[in-house]
Amino acid sequence: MGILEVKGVNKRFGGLQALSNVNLSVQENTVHAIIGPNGAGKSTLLNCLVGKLIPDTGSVMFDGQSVLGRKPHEINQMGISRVFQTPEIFGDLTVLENVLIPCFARRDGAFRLHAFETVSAEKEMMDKAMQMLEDVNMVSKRHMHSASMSRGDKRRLEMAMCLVQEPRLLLLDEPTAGMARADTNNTIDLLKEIKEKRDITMAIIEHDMHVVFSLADRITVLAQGTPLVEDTPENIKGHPKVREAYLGEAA
Amino acid sequence: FTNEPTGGSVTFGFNVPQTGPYADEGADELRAYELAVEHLNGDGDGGMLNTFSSKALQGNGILGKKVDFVTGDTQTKSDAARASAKSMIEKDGAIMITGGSSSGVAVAVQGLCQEAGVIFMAALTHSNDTTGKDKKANGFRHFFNAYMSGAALAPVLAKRYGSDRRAYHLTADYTWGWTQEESIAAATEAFGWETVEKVRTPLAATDFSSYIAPVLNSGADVLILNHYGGNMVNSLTNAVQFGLRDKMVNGKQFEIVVPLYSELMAKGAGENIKGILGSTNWSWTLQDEGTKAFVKSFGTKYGFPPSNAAQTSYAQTILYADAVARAGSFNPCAVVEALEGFEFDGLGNGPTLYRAEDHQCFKDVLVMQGKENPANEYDLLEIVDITPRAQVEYAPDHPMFAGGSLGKCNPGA
Amino acid sequence: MNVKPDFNKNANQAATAPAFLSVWDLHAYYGESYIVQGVTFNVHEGEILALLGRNGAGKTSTLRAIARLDSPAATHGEIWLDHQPLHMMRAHQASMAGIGLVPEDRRIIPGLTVEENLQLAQIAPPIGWSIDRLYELFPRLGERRKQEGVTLSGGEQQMLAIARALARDIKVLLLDEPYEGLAPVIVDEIEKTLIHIKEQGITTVIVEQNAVRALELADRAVILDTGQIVFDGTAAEVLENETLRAEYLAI
Amino acid sequence: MLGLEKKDVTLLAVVALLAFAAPFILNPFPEGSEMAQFNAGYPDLMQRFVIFGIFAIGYNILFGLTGYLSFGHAAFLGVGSYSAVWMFKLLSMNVIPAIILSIIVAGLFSLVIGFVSLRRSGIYFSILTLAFAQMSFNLAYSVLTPITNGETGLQLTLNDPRILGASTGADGSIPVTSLFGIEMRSTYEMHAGAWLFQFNAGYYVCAIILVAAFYLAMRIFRSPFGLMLRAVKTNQTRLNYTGLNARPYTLAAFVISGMYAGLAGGLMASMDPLAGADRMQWTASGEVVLMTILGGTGTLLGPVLGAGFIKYFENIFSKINDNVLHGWFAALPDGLEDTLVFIVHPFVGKGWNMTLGLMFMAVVIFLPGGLMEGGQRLAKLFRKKDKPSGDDSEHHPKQAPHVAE
Amino acid sequence: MDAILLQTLNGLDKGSAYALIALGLTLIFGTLGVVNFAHGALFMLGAFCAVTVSKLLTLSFETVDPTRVDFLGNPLKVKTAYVESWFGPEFGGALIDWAVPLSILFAIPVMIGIGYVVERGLIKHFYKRPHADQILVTFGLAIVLQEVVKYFFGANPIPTPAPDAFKGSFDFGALIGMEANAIIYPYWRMVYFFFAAVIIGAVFAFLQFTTFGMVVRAGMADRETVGLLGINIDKKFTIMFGIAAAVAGLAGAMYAPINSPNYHMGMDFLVLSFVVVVVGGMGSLPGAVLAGFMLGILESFASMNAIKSLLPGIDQIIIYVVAIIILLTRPRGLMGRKGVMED
Ligand SMILES: Nc1ncnc2c1ncn2[C@@H]1O[C@H](COP(=O)(O)OP(=O)(O)OP(=O)(O)O)[C@@H](O)[C@H]1O
Ligand SMILES: Nc1ncnc2c1ncn2[C@@H]1O[C@H](COP(=O)(O)OP(=O)(O)OP(=O)(O)O)[C@@H](O)[C@H]1O
Ligand SMILES: CC(C)C[C@H](N)C(=O)O
Ligand SMILES: [Mg+2]
Ligand SMILES: [Mg+2]
Repeated sequence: MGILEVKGVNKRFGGLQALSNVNLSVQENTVHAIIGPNGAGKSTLLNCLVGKLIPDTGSVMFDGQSVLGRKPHEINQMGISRVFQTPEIFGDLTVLENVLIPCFARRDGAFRLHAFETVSAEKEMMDKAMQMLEDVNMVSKRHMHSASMSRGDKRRLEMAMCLVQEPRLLLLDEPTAGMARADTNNTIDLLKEIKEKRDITMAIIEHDMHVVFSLADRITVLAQGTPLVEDTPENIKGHPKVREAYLGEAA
Repeated sequence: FTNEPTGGSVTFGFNVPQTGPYADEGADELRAYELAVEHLNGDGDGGMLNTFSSKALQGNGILGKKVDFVTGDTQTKSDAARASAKSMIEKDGAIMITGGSSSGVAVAVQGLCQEAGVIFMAALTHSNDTTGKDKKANGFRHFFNAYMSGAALAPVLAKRYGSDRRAYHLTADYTWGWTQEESIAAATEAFGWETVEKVRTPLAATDFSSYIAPVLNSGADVLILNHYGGNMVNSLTNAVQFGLRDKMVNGKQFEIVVPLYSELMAKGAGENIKGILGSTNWSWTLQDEGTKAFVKSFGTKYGFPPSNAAQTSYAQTILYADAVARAGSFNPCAVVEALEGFEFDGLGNGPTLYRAEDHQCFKDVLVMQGKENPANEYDLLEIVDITPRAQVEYAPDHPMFAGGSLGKCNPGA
Repeated sequence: MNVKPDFNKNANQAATAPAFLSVWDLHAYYGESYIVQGVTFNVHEGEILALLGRNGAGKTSTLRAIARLDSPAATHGEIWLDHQPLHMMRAHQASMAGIGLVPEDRRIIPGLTVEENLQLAQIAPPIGWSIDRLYELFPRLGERRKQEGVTLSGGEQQMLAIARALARDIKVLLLDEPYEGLAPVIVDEIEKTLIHIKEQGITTVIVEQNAVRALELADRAVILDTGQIVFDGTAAEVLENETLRAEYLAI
Repeated sequence: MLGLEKKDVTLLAVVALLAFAAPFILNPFPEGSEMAQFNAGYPDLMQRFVIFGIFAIGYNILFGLTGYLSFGHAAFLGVGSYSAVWMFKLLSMNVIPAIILSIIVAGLFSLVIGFVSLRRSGIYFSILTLAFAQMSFNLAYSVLTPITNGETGLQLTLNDPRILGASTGADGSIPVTSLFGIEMRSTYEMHAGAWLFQFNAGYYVCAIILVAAFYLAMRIFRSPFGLMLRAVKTNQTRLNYTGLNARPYTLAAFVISGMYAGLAGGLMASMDPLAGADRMQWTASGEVVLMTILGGTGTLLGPVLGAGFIKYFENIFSKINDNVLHGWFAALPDGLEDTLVFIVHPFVGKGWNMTLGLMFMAVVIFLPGGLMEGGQRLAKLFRKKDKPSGDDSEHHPKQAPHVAE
Repeated sequence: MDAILLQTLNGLDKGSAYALIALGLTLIFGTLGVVNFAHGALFMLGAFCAVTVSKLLTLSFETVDPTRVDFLGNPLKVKTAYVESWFGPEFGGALIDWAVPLSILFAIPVMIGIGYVVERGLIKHFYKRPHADQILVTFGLAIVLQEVVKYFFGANPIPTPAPDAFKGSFDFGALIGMEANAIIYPYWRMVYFFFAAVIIGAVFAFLQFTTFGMVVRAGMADRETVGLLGINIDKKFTIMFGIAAAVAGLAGAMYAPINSPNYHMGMDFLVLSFVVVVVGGMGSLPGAVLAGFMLGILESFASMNAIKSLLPGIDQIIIYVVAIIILLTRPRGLMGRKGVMED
C-alpha cells in the first residue's frame, strides 16, 4: 500500500480524454518519476492530486485518506506540496517573505489572525526561512523583489517554499526546466540530500532524463492519458516502446 | 456670547450649494447676499433698504461695524453643510449663518447653529419641518412652506379645474416630498378633490417614464409633481413627452401641477412649463416698491432679474441686520427677541410677520403659471393670483407642524 | 571576469563575412538595474548562433532588446538588421522588419484559441507560413485548434509559440529556450525544424540551457556573463574548450 | 514584523507628534493676514482630518494589503454614525459607549456584507460591495427614515430618553457629547502674538484614537497576518497551495477595515451628533478610495495624507470667493488684479472641485505611488546629497519596494 | 396585463439607454481593461454636443425694439437667430427644430476627437497601471470635464427638445385593440430605441466581422506579445477608445430631449452603467446589452404600485438586489469571460 494511491482516475476536457483510467501507487520515501510526451496528461494528473481539478471518476487516497472534494489548502495541510510547471511565487514580495509564508502556514494551519507575534516566535520562523534559503543558495538574494528574478531563480525559490513546509509528499512539475546546468545539478543534490535527511516522498515530472535517472526510484510512463509502463529506471531506459514514443535519441 | 464681534467688522457666513445640482440656485443666493452686504455697508443704491419699513439701518454697516462675509459650499449634503458652517463659526468667527438649498440641509445647519449659539437665517427651505417639528430658537425662516403652497394653490386649482378632480401624486421619496404631498393632498381634498394615488419616486431617479406611464390608466385627471430641482425638470419633461397634457380624461382636459416652482427650474423645463400652475415665495414681476427697488439694483449689478431664492436670501440678511440694529446688540438672544413677532413691510412680499411661536414668516403667497408667450428669456412665469396672508396662516400647533419645540435661545460660549 | 580578454581574441575570427544582424555596444536597463552592459556581436545571414550563459546572465534581456520590447529599456547602442536600424524601431516595427521572437515564457495569449493565436500573427504584414502548413509541422496543434491556447500542455504551448513566430515572414528567428519543457522526441523534431528553417535561409539566434544540444546545432556561439560578452567564436570551439564549459556552462 | 522596529517607533512618534501639535502646525499664518485663509487649525477641520485619516488607514488594511477594492466602505461609516447617535439618544452623551457600539455594529454589518461579497473577486467584488452600500444609502435616505431620519439625518432632540443621562441640559438645551464630563466641543484658545491656536477636547480624543489606530495598523502591516494579506494580493493560487485559506484572511481584513470605518463614523457623530445618509453614498465610498490611492496605496502614512489633502481642498478651497481673491491681489494695479482674479477664479470657491480633479490627475500621472512617493523622492534627493557613493555589492538586485514607510 | 405590457415597453427604452451606455463602457472597461470613471462624463459631453448645436443654431444678433422695454425698463433687445436670417425663417426654423438629430453629425467627429485626445494624452499611460490608478485619473478627468461644462453652461438643466415632428406620444394600446390611453409611448423614445438598436448592431458587426475585436482583446491580455506579432496595438486601442467615446456621445446626444442635459448627468449614470456592465459580464458585449435591457425592464416593474405596496422601497434598490443575486449565482455575470478583470 503506497502513501499515494490513485485508482481509476478519468478526466475529460470537452472532447479530449486527458486522463483515462489512471492507476498509480507511490511508495513512501521513494522518488517516483512520471514521464511522457507533451500533452500526455502529467500535469493534469498532478492537478487532480492537489485539488486544482476534480477527476470525473476514480479515487485519490493520500495516507489512507481521500483528497477528493477537499480544497487545495486542505490538501496542502495534509502534507502535499507542489512546485508548478510555470513558477507560482508571491511576485510582489521579497524572496525572504516568500519563504516565510509557508513557514507560518506550516505552524499555524489554514488561518490564524496572528496580528501580534512574540519576538522569539518570530525569530524562530525567520531562522527557519533563512536556513532554507541557505540550502538553496539564495541568502544573498533574500531582499530581492521576487518577480524580477530570472526564471531559474524563481524555480529555486518555489522549491524552497515547498521544502520549508516539510511536506510528506512533494510534487514537482518540471522543477529544472530552464535551469542552468549547474543549478540543475545543485537541485538534484539538494533533493537527494533532503530525501536522505528526512522522510519524504516525491513525485516528479521531468523531461530532462539526466534529472530523472539521477533521482527516480521508479518511473511511470504516461501516454495519451494512460500509464504505458511502470518500472525501474534501468528497465524504462531500455523499453522499446518508451524509446520510440518518448525518449528518442536521448536515451 | 459666541463670536461676539470685537473689531470694526462683523462676519456673516453664507452657506450655499456651490457644487452639485443646486449650484445655480446657490450662485443666485450668493449674488443676493453680496448685494445685501453692499447695501448694508452703504454702497450701491441701497436697494430694499430704502423701502424697508424699519429704518434702524443707516447704511453704515451694523451698529457701526462694517459687514464682512465668508462663503462656503454645502454641496446640498447635511454633512458638508455642517462642516462648512462649523468652519465659518470656528475659523472665521461668523455670527450669523444663512443659506440653504434643501430642507434637510437647512434643518441640519439650523440644529448646528442652535448648538453653537449663532443665528441661522434659513433661505431656501420649503419643508414644513423647518419651522415645524425641527424648529429651533436660533433659527428663522423667511421662505414659505409646503402648507402655504397648498393653502394658496388649492383654491386656484379648484377654480380653474373644477372641484371634482382626481389627483395623482408623484412625490420625491424624502422628507420634503412627503410634507409637500401631505399638504397639497389635504388642501385639495378640502376643495372636493380626490387623491387617487400617491407614488413615491426615488430621489436618484432621472427617468420617470415608468412612474408616468400608468398615470393615464389610473383614472386620474390631474398629475401633481412633488418634485424639485432636477427631479422636477425631468418628471415634467417626461410627463409632457408622454403627451399627458393633450389627453382628455373623465371628459376633462388632463392637467399637471407643480406645487413648488422656481425660476431656474422653469428655465430647465423649457417649453414644457407653459400653462402649468405652481406657487412661489416671490416674483420679480411684482410691482410693489420693494420689489422694484430690489430688481433694479440686482438687475443693474448682474444683468438679469433675481430669482425668488435671491430675494429670500437678501431679505433674511437685511432682517437679521435690522434686528441687531433694533436690539442694539449682536447677542443672539437679543436678536431672537427683536425678530420674534416683528412686523415689517417693503421687502417685496407686502406686510409680513415673523411669528414668535415658530419663527416662520407669514406673508402673501404667489400662485404662478408658466407663461405662454414669454417676452424674454427671464419672463417664464406669470402671476395668476396673490393669495392673501390670512388664507395661508395656520395655528402653530397645526398637526403638520406639531412635534417639536423651539427650545431656548442659545447665545453660545 | 579575468578570463574575458583571453576569449575575446577569438571574437573576430568569424567576423569576416558581412553581418546580417549586428548588435553594437548595447546597454539596457530594467528601471535602475543595469542588465545588458555593452554587448556587441554579429550574426551572419543563414547561420545559427547560440547565445549561452548562466541563469540571470542577461540572455533573455538581450533578445528582448533586439526585438525592441519596452523593457529592458535599451538606452544606448545600435542594432542593425539587413541595413535597417532596429534600434530606432518599436516592437511592432521590428516585427515587420523581420524579427521573430519566441519568448521564454511562451506568451500564449489568454482568451484566444490556438487558431486565433496563429491568426493574430497573420494580421500585420509580412505573412509567413500558412496556418495549414504550420499544422502539418505540428499536427498536435491542428488537433487542438479550437482549444484555448493557455490550456495547452507546457510542450504544446512551446510548439504554438514557435509556430506563431513562423506564421510571420521572418528574417531572424530569436528563440528563447525553445527546448524547455519538451519531451526528448519533440526536441529532436524541433531540432529538425530548425535545420529546415535554416535551409530556407532564415537566420536564428538560440538561447538554450541545454547547451550541448544548442552547440551541436549552432554554427557559432556567444557566451554572456553578467551582461557582458565573455566569448564569441565557433560552436565547436566551445565544445572543445574545457575551461569555458566548466566556467560558464557547467558542462 | 514583530513588536516594532526602530524605524517604526520613529514613524509612530512622528505621527503622534504631528497629531498632537496639529493646532500649531496647521495654523502657520497669523490671524487676520491674507494668508489666514489657508489656515486649517480649527477644531472641525482638524477633527475631520483625523477621522478621515482613521477611515482611510482602515480602508488601506483591506485595499492596500489584499488589493480588494471595496466600493462600499462608506456604508460602514454611516452605520457607525447612526449607532453612535442612537446611543446618544437612548443611553447617554458619553462618547465611549457610542464609539464602542459603532465599532461593533459596523463590524457585524461588514461581516455580513464581506461574507457575501468575498465570494467573488476583482471587479465583481467591487460591484457587489457597491451594490450593498448603495442599497443601504437608498434605504437610509427614504424607506428607513424612522430609524435614520432620512435626508436631514439623525439628530438629537429634546425629548430623547437618554436613560443614563438627562434629556435636556441644565439650560434647557440639548446636552452635548462628552467624555466623562469633558465636553467634546470645549475649546481652549491660546493667543500668541498675532496667532490664535485652538485646542479642542474633541480633537484630542480623536487624535489619541488616531495614534492608537495607526499603531494597530502598523502592527497589522508588520505582522504575519499582514504578510498573508499581501500574499493574497500577489498570488492567491500560490497561497492556496501553501495551505492557507484566503477567504478568512480577506474576510478578517474586510471586517477590520469595516470596524475602522465604524470607529470613524462613531467619532464623527461624537464630535457632531448628526448622522446623515449622505455619508453612505457611493461618492463617499469613492472618496476613501481616492484618499488611499492619492496618499499611496499600501503605505501606512499615505492614506492619512490623502485624507488630509482631500478634506483640505473641500474645506479651504471651497471658501475662497472673489471677495477674498480681490483681497489678496489688492496691492497690485487694478488691471493686473482683475486679470489674476479672473484666472484664479475658476479654480477656487465653487470651482474647488476642478482644482481637486486636476490634482488627482497630476498626482497619479507624476507620482504613481501617490503623495508618499513624492515624499520619498524628496527624501532621496536629500539622501543623495548625503552619501554620494552607492553600496551596490550584489550584481544588480532590485530591492523590493518596502511596504509602508 | 396591460400594466405589464406597459412597463415592458417602458423598460425597453430605459433599457436601450442603459444598454447604449454600457456598450460604450464595456468597450473601454471590459475590452481595454480601463476602469473608466470618465465614461459618464463622455455621455454628458455627448448630450452637451446636442445643447451646443442647438445653441449654435440659435446664435442670434440683437436689434433694439424701442417700442418695448425689458425688465429694468430699458429698451428691449430682440434676438434673431442668424440661421433664420440667412436661410429665411422657414428653413432656418426647421434647422433649429431639428437641432438634436443634426447634432449627431456634430457629435461623431467631436466625440471621436475627444476620445482621441483623452486616450493619447492620458489613458495610454494607464493601461499597465493598477485599476486603482485608473480610477483616480479618470475620476479626476470626469470632475474636470464636468466643471468645464458647468463653467460654460451652468449647473441647471438645459431644455433641448426633440423636433416637433416627434413630440407627443403614440397610442400603442389603441393599435392592439385596447382602450385609448392604456398604453402610450412617446415618439422620441421610439426613435431612441431604434437608434440604440442601430448603434448596437453596428458596433457588433464591426467587432464580429473584423479581426479588430480579437486584436484588441489579445492586446489587452498581452500587449507585448501582440507587438511582437507586428501589430501596432496602441493605434488599435486609440481607435477602440474613439469608438467607445463616440457611442457614449451619441447615446448622450440623442438622450438630450428625454431629460434636459445638466453637467452632472454623467455621474448619475456612472454607477448604474458599471453595474450593468458587470452584471452583463466583463468583456462581453452581448452581456452588457442584455443586462441593460434586463435591468431597465426590472426597474420599470419595480416602480409599479402593486409591487411597491408589497415591498416598500423596492424601486430604490431593485437594480442592486438584482445585481447581487446575479453576481452570486453566476460568478462572471450573465455572459462574462473567464479571467477578465477578476484580479
Ligand atoms: N483546461 C483544459 N481544457 C482543455 N484541455 C486541457 C485543459 N488542460 C489541459 N488540457 C489538455 O489536456 C492534455 C494534457 O495536458 P497536461 O498539461 O496534463 O499535459 P502534460 O503531460 O503535463 O504535458 P507537458 O509535458 O507538455 O507539460 C493536453 O493535450 C492539454 O491540451
Ligand atoms: N522585469 C525585470 N525587472 C528587474 N530586473 C529584471 C527583470 N527581468 C530580469 N531582471 C534581471 O535581469 C537579470 C538578467 O535576466 P535575464 O532574464 O536576461 O537572464 P537570462 O540570462 O535570460 O536568465 P535565465 O537563464 O534564468 O532565463 C537577472 O538578474 C534578473 O534578475
Ligand atoms: C430648495 C427647496 C425650496 C426645495 C427643497 N427640495 C426642500 O427640501 O425644501
Ligand atoms: Mg505539464
Ligand atoms: Mg532567460
